[in-house]
Amino acid sequence: MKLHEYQSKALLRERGVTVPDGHVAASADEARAAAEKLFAAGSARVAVKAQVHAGGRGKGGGIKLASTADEAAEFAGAMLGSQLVTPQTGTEGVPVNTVYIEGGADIANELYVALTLDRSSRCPVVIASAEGGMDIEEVAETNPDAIIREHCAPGWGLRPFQVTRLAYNLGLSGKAARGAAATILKLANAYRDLDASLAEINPLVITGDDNVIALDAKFDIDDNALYRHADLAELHDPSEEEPLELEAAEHSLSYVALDGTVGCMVNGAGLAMGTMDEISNAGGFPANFLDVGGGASVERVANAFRILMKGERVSAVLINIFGGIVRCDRVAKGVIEALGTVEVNVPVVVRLQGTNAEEGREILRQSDLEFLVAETLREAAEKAVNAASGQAEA
Amino acid sequence: MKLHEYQSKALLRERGVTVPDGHVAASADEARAAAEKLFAAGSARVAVKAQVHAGGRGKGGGIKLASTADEAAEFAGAMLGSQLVTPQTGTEGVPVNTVYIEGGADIANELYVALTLDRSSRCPVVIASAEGGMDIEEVAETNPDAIIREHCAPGWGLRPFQVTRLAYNLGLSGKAARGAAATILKLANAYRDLDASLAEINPLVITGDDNVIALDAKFDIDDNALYRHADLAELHDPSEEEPLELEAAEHSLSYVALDGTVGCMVNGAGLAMGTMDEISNAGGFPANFLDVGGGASVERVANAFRILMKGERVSAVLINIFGGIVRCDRVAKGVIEALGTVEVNVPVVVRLQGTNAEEGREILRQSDLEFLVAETLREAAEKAVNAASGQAEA
Amino acid sequence: MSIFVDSDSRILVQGITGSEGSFHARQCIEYGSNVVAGVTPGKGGQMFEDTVPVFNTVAEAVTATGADVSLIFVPPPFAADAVMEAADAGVRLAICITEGVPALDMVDVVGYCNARGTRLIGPNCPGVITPGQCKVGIMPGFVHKEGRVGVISRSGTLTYEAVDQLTRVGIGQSTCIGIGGDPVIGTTHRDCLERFAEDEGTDAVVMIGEIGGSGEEEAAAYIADDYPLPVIAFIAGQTAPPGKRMGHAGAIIAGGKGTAAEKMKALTAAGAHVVESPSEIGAKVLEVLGD
Amino acid sequence: MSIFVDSDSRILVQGITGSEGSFHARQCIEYGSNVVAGVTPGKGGQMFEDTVPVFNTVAEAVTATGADVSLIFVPPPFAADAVMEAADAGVRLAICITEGVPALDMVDVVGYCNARGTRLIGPNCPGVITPGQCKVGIMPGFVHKEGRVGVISRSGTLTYEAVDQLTRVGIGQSTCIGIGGDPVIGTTHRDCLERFAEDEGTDAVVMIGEIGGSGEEEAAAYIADDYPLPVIAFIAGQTAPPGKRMGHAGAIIAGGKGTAAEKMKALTAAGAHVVESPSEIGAKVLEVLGD
Repeated sequence: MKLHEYQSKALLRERGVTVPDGHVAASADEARAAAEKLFAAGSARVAVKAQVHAGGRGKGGGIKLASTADEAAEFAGAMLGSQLVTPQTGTEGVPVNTVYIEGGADIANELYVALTLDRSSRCPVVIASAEGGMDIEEVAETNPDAIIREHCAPGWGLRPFQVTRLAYNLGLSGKAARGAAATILKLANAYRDLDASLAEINPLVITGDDNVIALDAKFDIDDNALYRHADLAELHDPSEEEPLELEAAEHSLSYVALDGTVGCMVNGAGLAMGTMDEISNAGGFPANFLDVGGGASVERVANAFRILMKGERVSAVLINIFGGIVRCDRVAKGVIEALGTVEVNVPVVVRLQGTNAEEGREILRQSDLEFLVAETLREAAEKAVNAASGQAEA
Repeated sequence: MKLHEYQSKALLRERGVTVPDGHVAASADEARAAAEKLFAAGSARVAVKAQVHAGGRGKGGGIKLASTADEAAEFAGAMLGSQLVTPQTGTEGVPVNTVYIEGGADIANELYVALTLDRSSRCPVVIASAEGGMDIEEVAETNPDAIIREHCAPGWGLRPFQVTRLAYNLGLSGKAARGAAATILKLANAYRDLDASLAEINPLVITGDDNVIALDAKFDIDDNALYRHADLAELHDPSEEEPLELEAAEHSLSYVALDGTVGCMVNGAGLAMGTMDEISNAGGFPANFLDVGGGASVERVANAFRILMKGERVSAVLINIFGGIVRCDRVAKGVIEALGTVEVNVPVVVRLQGTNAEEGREILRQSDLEFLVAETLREAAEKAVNAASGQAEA
Repeated sequence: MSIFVDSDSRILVQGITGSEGSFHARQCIEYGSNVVAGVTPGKGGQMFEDTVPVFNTVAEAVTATGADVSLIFVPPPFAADAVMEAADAGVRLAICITEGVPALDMVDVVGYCNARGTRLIGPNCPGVITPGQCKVGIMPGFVHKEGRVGVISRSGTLTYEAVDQLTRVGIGQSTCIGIGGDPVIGTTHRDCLERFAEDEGTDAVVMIGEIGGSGEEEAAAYIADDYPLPVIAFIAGQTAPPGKRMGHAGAIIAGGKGTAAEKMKALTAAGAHVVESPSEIGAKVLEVLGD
Repeated sequence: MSIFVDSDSRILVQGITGSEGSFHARQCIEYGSNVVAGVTPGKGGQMFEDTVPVFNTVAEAVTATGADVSLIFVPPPFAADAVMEAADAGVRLAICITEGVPALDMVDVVGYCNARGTRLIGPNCPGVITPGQCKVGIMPGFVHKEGRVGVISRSGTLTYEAVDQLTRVGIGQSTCIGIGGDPVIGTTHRDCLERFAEDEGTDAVVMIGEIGGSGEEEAAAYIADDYPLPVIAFIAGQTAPPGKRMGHAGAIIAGGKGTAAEKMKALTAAGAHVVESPSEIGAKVLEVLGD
């Protein structure tokens, strides 16, 4: 679950990290009032920052510097309600519902610092570079040696000497080194305590008088850990997410919308990806990823169908179930029952394999509903792709 | 640094451990008022408990059960201002300045549980036994198999499964097992967070309705860690300590009062113990342990002398300095200078060894002050013991 | 021959009295696995299915029954602790089926298991089966067949699909391991490849990867260094979009890294037989073994 | 021959610019020890005594100079972190002189060092000296003499006393180790005995213990099992009262355990030559070696 900049900064501020003063605004008037407060408190300029989960906001026009409160209000008014397109969003962009109005900082030096999970060494890692403000992926491409890492060993976590070492390796010294080390340790503790999968400060600013300020911040929280962070779960802003994905999540279904025409429903994430790949191999395009889970109960299948069919481009559906512990005959009955409750106006290809597959297929063949029944995954994919293109032509 | 029962319980209560209601009283009237409150809140009886650092209070008459507030006041009045003698104090006992008036508990089962440092495995260990209320040393003697241990591995600490295992191994089940496990985990966290060297609940009571209550509690805090626990340092109650040991500690000297007649001042703890042993081997009795430290500066030597001479039975003094990095000639000058500021009316034997020892001895011999100068430790001990017995006879 | 488990494995089921645990413990017993003990705190002293003693703690169970493999069905908030308990009690192999364990819990668990010499498989995995000998997991036993091809996979049903293909073309399996779909797992593709290389009963390895992480690339680097067995590989998620989690917590192309294309390229360069379609796994193995 | 340090040891001093660190670094250099680097965060780039480069981090110092032994003079609040930094940077041996480190800090440090294969000596110790080759500590070098008797001790000046006695009777030392007076230490009497047993340059071991803990009893159990060298032992604190800390944080008879009498009994039973007086150490070694 992604947090907005203003939410992330509030979490950092609670933990003693210095962040600029700032206020959230949902309208141009609120933005003006916020800017006035900041100007009154001595800011020379204020930043108007679109609060969206996507990165690359600066490049997309989602961050503007204003010299007057009116100008801030103007920028905010233009951003709010618009769709912001950045290098990290699709061409449709993402909606801007909130802006953050923030005081400026006296920037002498910009660093990048983040905590993330190093899957390969199976522990969290601090990634830092002296090239603050830049995308770390970009630095990794162009100047990989500029990236400095410190691992958080299981059981031991990040030790003070490591953040000190990191600060010196970033080329800092004196007060700036001590400040950066302390900030990184706080970031690492926040990462751990909040069960984050990403905790990023970019840029981490060293000011002219060697203070250390988090000028941008981003947290991504491990969804699997939200059960123990009720306060964080409340920060969830679903406005940038696919409505269908949200609806699927409410039914504990794993659904991802794609651009193609063949809707698919599969039990198991790996097999679901494999089914998408097979549709592609057959010359078609999957309309979605959908894992209906191991049990594939009537209710789940029905919910899955409902969501699936809301995909605008869906011209055919492929149901691929590998019956393991669950018997295919039961799944077949479930599919028939589920289809009774959902309007399906496109061809449905069903492929059942595994336990009692033949019995399951027979049940489908003998039902009132029209199914295209397939035996192998390849056959199923081909039938579905053909059906979809036939449908599209019709 | 030892904490009183009421202080320890307050620390546990803050951490979610259930302890009986109780109030501190420094007078019989306060005790009566406290008891009245507890009776009004439904207690059938109240305990009047002397707040001293020594264990074995029950056996020494330091814990009394009262059925009325007047009785509580009477018990408190008798305890307060008295010297409490327990199996763990000397024959003089320790002063009772405070009593703790506490409500009763419905005891179904009493357990022993403590966190301490296992020096051998070099990590903290939970020690528990189903024989609550008994001294753990006694259990260790009579029924060592009844003692259950769980180690807190470095980096990992005590894991939840370990406290669950402990609870079942103590013969508990259901709600009592869960409650005891949770309490022990809180105790272990307190031990760690407070830098304790001992954290003990004895007895840990299981009530008739399977609640878990800490009926007595004791913390001993690592003196070396007090620098990071200013709040705990304020809980220090020096009233039971030797005044001379306190005075020594203020001067960063390590001093322990003993029963003998030969005062000694040595640089280094090991050599100081060895010197005491050598005095004993020579037929005498050391009056104290005193480590004047590595540097043995004039000021430290002077302070050490002042404290040493306050020992009532001191009939001779043995100064044993092994000059390592510090030169003995400088130490000799220091001793002479220090003795100029302290009145010393008993024979002083000085043994200098190591760097420039001969020069040091010469300086002592040529000074106006009377020293008995010795070369070896044995010679020094014999001279000091002789001098002390001569002095005692004189 | 086999790796990890065989007919001598003495299996303990943590969470045996729960609904999932009891169902699958029964299935494992039916398959012929030697389930010697169960653990559920507070249920110690009961018998499961009249034959398997239940204990309050893993240590007790291990002492009483000599269990050396633990199969873990414990809800996510308690799963990490359960694995640590198994490791502390000295089981050789812990197989954690649980899905949805927080990633940072698993960081600790993997470190803890490594420090104690316990191998962890999973979490979020179907478990391990040595066909004909021992099933320690939730896979359907009947699709498997005794034989000489090892199978390693991050997923469940896709593995069953692959195994089913093998069995249908007459190729049996030595051991099949579901290593799990989470970002932090105890045993990697590479770990399994190492073990298969030492197993005299394995002639080839099917390796099923998916998008996310770099486990397949690490396996490829290992294979490239004179790996003694042929490896047939498929990577799921060739059509997956970047930045989206595809069901498995670990299946995500993040920062442009972890794509199927990269993994397929690395494996091909390492000499593995990479198939583009999941339908071709069985046929490719047949072809490779026929060579 | 020697254990732990010799003329090849490349020594790094953590806290080299502090008052204690600089004083003793100078003394070590004067003794002839090969001090190759110093570390003080923020002082990187300076030179100590015009000859020893100072670095901001231990890792940098190790990379630049190949230092393999670290001598640590860092105040108690930072000492644990400093030892961990040394271990993480891969030094073989860390010697922590600092007195007053919280015991629970040392629990972590010892675990951390063990996990990384770094030997820790101390804390609260005088360090290690191999006479004639290398002094890594705060002991007065001149009382020592090259030779073939190993010395292990929990204390500082009492060790110098014992060594002085040996030197005066003409007996030199192979290596003398102050293991430290704290309750949690990195290297125990037993550890040192093991190393001396493997050292061809050591003919006998002097072991100086004191009240508190059970390190001497554990050493006795080890000696009892056919220890190849004669051991001459003294235990300080025969006259110490129970329940009182005798200077050293670890020197306390707690719960009736850790008395000198018990330790002397265990060592005698194990075949060690136990002397009752600290004055007899030199004479006893002479007697034993003369046998």
